[in-house]
Amino acid sequence: MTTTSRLGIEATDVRRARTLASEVGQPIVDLARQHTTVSVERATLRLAGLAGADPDGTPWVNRLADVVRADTGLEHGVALPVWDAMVRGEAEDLMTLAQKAAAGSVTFRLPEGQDAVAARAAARSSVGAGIARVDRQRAAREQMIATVGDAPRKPWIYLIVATGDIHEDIPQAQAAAREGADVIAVIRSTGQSLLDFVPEGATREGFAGTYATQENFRLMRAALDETSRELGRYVRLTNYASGLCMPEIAALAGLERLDMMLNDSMYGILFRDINPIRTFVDQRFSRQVHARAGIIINTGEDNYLTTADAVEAAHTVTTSQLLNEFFAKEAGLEDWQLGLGHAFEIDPEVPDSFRLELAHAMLARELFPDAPLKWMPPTRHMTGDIFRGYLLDGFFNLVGALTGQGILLVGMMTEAVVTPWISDRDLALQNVRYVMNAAGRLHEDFHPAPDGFIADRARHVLGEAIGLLEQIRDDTDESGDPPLLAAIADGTFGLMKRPADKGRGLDGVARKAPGYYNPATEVLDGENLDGES
Amino acid sequence: MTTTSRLGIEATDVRRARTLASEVGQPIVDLARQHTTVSVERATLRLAGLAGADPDGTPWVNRLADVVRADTGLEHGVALPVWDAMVRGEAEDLMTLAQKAAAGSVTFRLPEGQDAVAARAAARSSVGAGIARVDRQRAAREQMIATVGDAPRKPWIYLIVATGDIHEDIPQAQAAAREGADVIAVIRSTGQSLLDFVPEGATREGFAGTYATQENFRLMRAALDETSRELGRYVRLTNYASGLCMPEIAALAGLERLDMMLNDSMYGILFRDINPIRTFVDQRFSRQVHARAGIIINTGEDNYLTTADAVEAAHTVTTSQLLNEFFAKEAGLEDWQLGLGHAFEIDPEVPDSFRLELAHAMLARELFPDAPLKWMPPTRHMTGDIFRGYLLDGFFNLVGALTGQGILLVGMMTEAVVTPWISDRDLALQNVRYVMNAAGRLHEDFHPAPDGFIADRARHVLGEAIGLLEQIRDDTDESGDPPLLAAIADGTFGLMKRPADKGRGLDGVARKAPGYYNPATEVLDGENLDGES
Amino acid sequence: MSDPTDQPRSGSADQPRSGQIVRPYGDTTGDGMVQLSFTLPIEHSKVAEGAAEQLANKMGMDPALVVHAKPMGQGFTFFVVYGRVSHLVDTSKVEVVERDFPLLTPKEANAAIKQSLRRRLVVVGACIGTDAHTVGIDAILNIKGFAGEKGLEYYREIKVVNLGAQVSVPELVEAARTERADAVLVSQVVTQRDAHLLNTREMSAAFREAYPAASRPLLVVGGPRFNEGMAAELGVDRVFSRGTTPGEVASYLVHRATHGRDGAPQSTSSILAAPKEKAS
Amino acid sequence: MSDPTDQPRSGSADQPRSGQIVRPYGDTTGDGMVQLSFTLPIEHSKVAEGAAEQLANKMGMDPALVVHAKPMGQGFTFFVVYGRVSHLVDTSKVEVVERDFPLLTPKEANAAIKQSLRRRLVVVGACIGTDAHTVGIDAILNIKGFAGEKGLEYYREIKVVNLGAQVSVPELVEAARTERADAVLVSQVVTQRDAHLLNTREMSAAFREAYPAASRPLLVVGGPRFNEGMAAELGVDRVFSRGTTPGEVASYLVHRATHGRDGAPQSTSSILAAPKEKAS
Ligand code: B12
Ligand code: B12
Ligand SMILES: Cc1ncc(COP(=O)(O)O)c(C=O)c1O
Ligand SMILES: Cc1ncc(COP(=O)(O)O)c(C=O)c1O
Repeated sequence: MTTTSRLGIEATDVRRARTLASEVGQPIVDLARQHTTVSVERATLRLAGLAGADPDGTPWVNRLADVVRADTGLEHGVALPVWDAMVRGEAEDLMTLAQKAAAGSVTFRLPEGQDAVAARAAARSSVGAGIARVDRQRAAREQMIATVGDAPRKPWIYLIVATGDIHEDIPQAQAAAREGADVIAVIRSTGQSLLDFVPEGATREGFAGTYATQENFRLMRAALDETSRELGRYVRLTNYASGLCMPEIAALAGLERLDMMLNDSMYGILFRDINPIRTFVDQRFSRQVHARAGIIINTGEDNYLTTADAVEAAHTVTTSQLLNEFFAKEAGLEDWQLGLGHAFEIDPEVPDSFRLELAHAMLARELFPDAPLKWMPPTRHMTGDIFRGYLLDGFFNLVGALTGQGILLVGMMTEAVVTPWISDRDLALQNVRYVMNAAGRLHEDFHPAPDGFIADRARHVLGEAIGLLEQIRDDTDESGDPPLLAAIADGTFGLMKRPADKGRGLDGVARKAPGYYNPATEVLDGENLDGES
Repeated sequence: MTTTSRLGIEATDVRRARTLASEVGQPIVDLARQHTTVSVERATLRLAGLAGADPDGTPWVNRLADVVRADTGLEHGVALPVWDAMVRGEAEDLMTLAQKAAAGSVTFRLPEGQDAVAARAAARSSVGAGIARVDRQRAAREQMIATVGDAPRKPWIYLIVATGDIHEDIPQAQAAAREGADVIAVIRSTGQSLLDFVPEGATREGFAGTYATQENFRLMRAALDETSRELGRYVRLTNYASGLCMPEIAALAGLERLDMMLNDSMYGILFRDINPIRTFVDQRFSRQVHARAGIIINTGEDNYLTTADAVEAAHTVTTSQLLNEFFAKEAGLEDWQLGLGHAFEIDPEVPDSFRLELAHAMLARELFPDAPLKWMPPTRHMTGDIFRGYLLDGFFNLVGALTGQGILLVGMMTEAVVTPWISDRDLALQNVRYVMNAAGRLHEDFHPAPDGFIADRARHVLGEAIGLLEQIRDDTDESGDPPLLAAIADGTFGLMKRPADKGRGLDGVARKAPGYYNPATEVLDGENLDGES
Repeated sequence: MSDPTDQPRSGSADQPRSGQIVRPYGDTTGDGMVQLSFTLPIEHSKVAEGAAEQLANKMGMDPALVVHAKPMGQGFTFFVVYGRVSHLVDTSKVEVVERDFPLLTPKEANAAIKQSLRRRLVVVGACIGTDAHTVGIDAILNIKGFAGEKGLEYYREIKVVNLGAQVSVPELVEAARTERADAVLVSQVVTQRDAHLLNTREMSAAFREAYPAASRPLLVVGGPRFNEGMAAELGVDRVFSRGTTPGEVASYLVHRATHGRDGAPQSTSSILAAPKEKAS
Repeated sequence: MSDPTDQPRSGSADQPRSGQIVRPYGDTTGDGMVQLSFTLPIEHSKVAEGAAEQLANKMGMDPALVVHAKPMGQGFTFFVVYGRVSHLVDTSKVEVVERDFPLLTPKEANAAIKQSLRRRLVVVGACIGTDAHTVGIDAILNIKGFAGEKGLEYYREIKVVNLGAQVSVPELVEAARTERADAVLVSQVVTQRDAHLLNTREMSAAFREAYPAASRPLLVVGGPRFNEGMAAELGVDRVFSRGTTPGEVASYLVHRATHGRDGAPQSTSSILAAPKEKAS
């Protein structure tokens, strides 16, 4: 053995796994660069400052983008037609332009020559202002952390609020922060991920969650800024850059200084039946925004284990983490921004379940030593027995303490019953605090034998992950899609078959035309963009 | 280091601690051999088969012993006067003799010469029959374990019942056994330890516990025999050989085939203000009976920690374990019979409390590798927060799993609220089962660094225990009592001052006269008895 | 959760059963002891503890012991209360939907369908509304099944069309029509703000609208938080709650397929309710 | 648990307080949600679950969701129920024994005793009956104290006689006489079968019997499961419950020593109630 691995893992195996992930991922990146989507275009308009909605609640970015698409198609991007109209003086601002477009009183064209140069410059400056705001928010975050202080220790304690009403969410989030939460996640209403627009304004009804809107983001961040100052530590805010509007929500998160975003490379495909190409395109854009905004992403590997068996499917988590890492790095994210997900979801009746959990968690820790892993609590095997649930959460917290997790999603004893009550959160935090205080340094005393059960299991799972990546790399389909697309279509992940030409949101995807222009990707892609423009 | 200690403990330190314990204990043993007590004498009568009580509920053994004492004093023992009367034909059986004695129609004398020889022979045969029954019960236990099977694994799961009513206790005990208990303890009513007699018959009221009576023992053992057969594993029964009637209860336990008994060398002195000499004399006799009966004793070190701080006073637990071991071995008990007590009682707010608990439990495990340690759950820091309590109990169970405890007293989430409900027991067992199943073999992966926090702490506690034993050995008082008595009088243990000439039950102690005779001690002392007879 | 014997239980919802009068049991027969916890939106104080006791008293706990009071955040206190209730529980007054059809093996179910329908029974399943929890409906429909029982796809004589998650009501009605569904199986797991009830009512209304009463497919909903007694109220034929097994659902469908809506045996090979393909 | 300011609270037990009407809070204002658990002495079945729901309904929970049902041993089932109650809690109706005397530092207490009694105040303490839980009374009496406050032994002007555990009532009365106790402090921790109430009543009756009303020492009981409103019912002067600190007890004793039983300031250096040594 040539490594200092506590699990006896060979460095060559780790390298091999990463190489496979990049072999599998690169064709997808290439594909993503060749396409755009309605949501990428709308996100660009949002960065340029277009907000608000018509009286029916349809956002102006949707109204405007729809008209542009109808007039000129999507394949060139909306930027050239839109700023061409602006340069032509069709409206003094984007909002007016959108209103006129909606009213049918403006027609768009694809500018050429000097017109195109002028439109491009106008677009660049307009969108640049938005990106500058994202940059200022990033600086403001760093500034605020420097002034009021940061979370005092790892793991960060992550708590959710989910009342459906932003005005109930706010006091609950503030209370949770006062009780010790380092990160507040506002859960979204069911169904938002399938909406092809981002709702507007402060919202007071949602099912099992609150709509993600720019105004809700702003209100919550302002409230948490206040609480951060009160507590002398910066309390982070999380939401979901996921679903059909992933790029727009990422842009809004950057503009409103959210700090972390749920953002997975395959979740939408597998769990929301969103078209694979749509997802990969949207995902790359949203990750570029996150990279720029200094936002930490949280990936969704835990979701695999809510439907698949957590022992049998352990290696699918590892595989997905490796892919998520590849896509994230390609999009410019750094290690500290990779909240790679995994979860404590083994059936508690399985013998040695706790040791298996430890093995899986230690494997993730060794593979991604610099990533702030996101450790998800038991959900699937939680029942109405709240006492048993409280105990399981304690052992989940113990694995967290033993394996140096970065982000600890706090488990709720009422997981199988209701969205969390205020008392559930309080009890859950007390659970975390007890475990961290009493056993937080137990890892010093904990050294699994290199040929023991735990190390064996970790090596075994890594081996299976390598096998799966090989299988994916070698997958093919008739239309010659990238192997990962073929594999997804085959049902390689979670037994769900998701062909590349099916799924929601496909009609929002366009293959870029040669003249495609997007001032946001131009900036975000940085030096790499020459190929496209 | 010359040992294979996981805690880096020197074998010389362990030897030193044991030598000190025997230096401190031997003078107490000598003292105990020089004295008898009313309860030792009554226990002898019980072994000879005298049972039952007068219409007021005073047991015949008490009535008889009192009259004998009034007539001849206690210092010769009751055997010679009693069986002299029998030989003289005062009654055809002991019960009749006791009734006549109570009625004042028989006078006792101390037989001499041939009369004494005859009385002694009669006594020996009569008490011998009782001891033979104890032997048969021991054989019956072994037989039954061989036939129906034993508890399938360690630790044995120990559950209490405490309704106050033997007829409610029985179904609850059977239910607990079916749910997984390996040992059932019937808690005694408060106050029984201060009664200088053993109540009679099946009892249906007690406060927070059920009276220990021969009939209750019999009923419960019969019920558990039935359940043992039903379950295919022998379910053990426990009670308390403690308080003023320790020897008698031990005898009844032997006669009725109880399997384990709470029996501590100093508990009565410190926690019930029972006279020290009374306690040490009663204790030696009761332990000899337990040794003969194959009963496992459980010592009460956990009690120290319900009043003293579990970190500061950790070494008093170790000291008491060493003394209990010495006294137990001297009385003939073997290692497998030593359920030495310790407890998870550190304030959960103390940083690293779990690691400290582990250190203490591992120390006990190393010092007494062949004893089935009795591991007691948190009680003192339990509150009305039943959720937190359930979690603490889970971490208590984890220490139990990590340190190979022999007897696991199951913690109840309602510890601070009520004596356990049926559901508390069920939930508590579920907690144990989860921890044992999920993490029962975690100790394989757990190796505290020899110079780390846990090993340091264990060595430190052992050092303090050695210091305390030295201090005791060097203690003196004016009347030249054995140093341990002087130390107890000083308040060395639990800050309670218990002088040798104070405390309850002192009037039931007598220094043996030269002609003292007791057929039970004769047998139980075996070859060592020449000095006394 | 269900009776292991394969005969229908006597005593369905509305028939009186010979009952028992019981009280909660703490550690002695009849002691009536229960445990309660809740939060009150007031700062912790003696008055708050008194308020907690008052609530417990109103719930019938007397004495009620507030054994734990924990201030939470600002203006909230969490309580744990133990105490005795004097309410009696009369099991003869309990209304439950007992299984009123025999449990069949897949073989028996197939045979029954074959014999009475003379074609495969068509089942369309979905999670409707914004609900994306498919594990429950998949447990019933997919071959893999649940609790050791194979799902409906495993039954040779049942054709399963599983539409998956987040299906809108119009889509569902459309699919039911296209497939000529005999039964529509809908799952609802999210219950916040009574989403499951609202969605179910919307669904049953749409089917009543789209179909003549006699030819409407059987409507079945399921999910962990449904009350099985609510079928009529929700406008569906049957409600299944947590722990349902595929065998129970198959047996129910077969029973209804072979006995019609009124429970009387079907005389012909008609579909469940009334003939859609042929005259009865 | 008690007000940190050193002035008596307005509004003692019987005065109405301006109140608040509140409901339990799960995750939204006014949702009325509570959690309940209990065991019923019946085998697990659907009927048993219905019976559990019935009990919850009788307690005012509606809807009541039985979220967990676990068979235990033979003939018992454990339930966890969640649901909404519509009961309102009116804090103005809450009766609590608020502290109606100022909290004193040991220094102030000593000065007050010295000034008004002109001798040391004599306190006799014990656990009576078969109760051997001395930690509570020791927390009040021993120098070491509780929650950072020194116990009564620390007060120069208080003489403490702590009789310890399992003291019989006659012994206690005898000791109170011998020591000329101004106050008798009794602890009761074991509450099974209401042992604490029975023992306290026995004790107060014995003191009433043994002393003329005017010269009886002040009777104080304490323990974690007492209801502080029960003093009159138990025949004692004051009841202290969980979390009591020595300073509260000392302050109470001094207040009564300097204000007499009726609460009016004592004019002379008499003992608590009426003169025992000198005429008032
Ligand atoms: C797995 C899971 C998920 C997975 C779902 C994956 C999938 N493909 O289904 C993922 C991670 C995607 C997920 C997401 C969310 N979830 Co979720 N999830 C769960 C979890 C952990 C388990 C549910 C489950 O699979 N149970 C196992 C199945 C077999 O049981 P079942 O559904 O009860 O089904 C049985 C019976 O009810 C019956 N049955 C069910 N349906 C039908 C239908 C018919 C016709 C019949 C006959 C019978 C039947 O038969 C089945 C077998 O016995 C529960 C918590 C828990 N432990 O229960 C939360 C839970 C259901 N989720 C919840 C929430 C709020 C969400 C989110 C909305 C959170 C958010 N805002 O992001 C999201 C969004 C999902 C959405 N849009 O609906 C809440 C619901 C709260 C409530 N009561 O309203 C729960 C209770 C967690 C919580 N406490 O907050 N979740
Ligand atoms: C420590 C302890 C013991 C120790 C006691 C050592 C000792 N010297 O006191 C030992 C191990 C000996 C013991 C034994 C038993 N115990 Co115990 N014990 C406890 C335990 C763990 C803690 C109690 C404690 O010390 N609390 C800390 C003190 C500071 O709190 P406190 O007593 O409430 O006192 C405060 C206030 O109430 C108030 N106060 C109390 N008294 C007074 C008096 C006055 C005048 C005033 C002003 C105020 C006041 O001020 C104090 C400071 O705030 C509790 C469980 C728990 N976690 O509560 C069980 C508990 C009290 N014990 C219990 C039982 C049943 C027993 C036994 C009877 C079991 C048995 N049958 O063997 C035995 C026998 C004891 C006997 N004869 O009484 C039960 C009582 C159940 C009930 N409600 O009836 C409990 C609740 C455990 C349980 N769930 O079963 N126990
Ligand atoms: C990456 C990701 N996106 C989104 C969600 C939430 O679901 P929805 O898509 O309904 O918002 C999750 C749930 O955990 C997730 O992991
Ligand atoms: C050795 C011993 N005896 C007796 C008891 C029980 O108390 P009591 O003396 O009141 O029976 C205990 C309590 O744990 C104990 O450890």
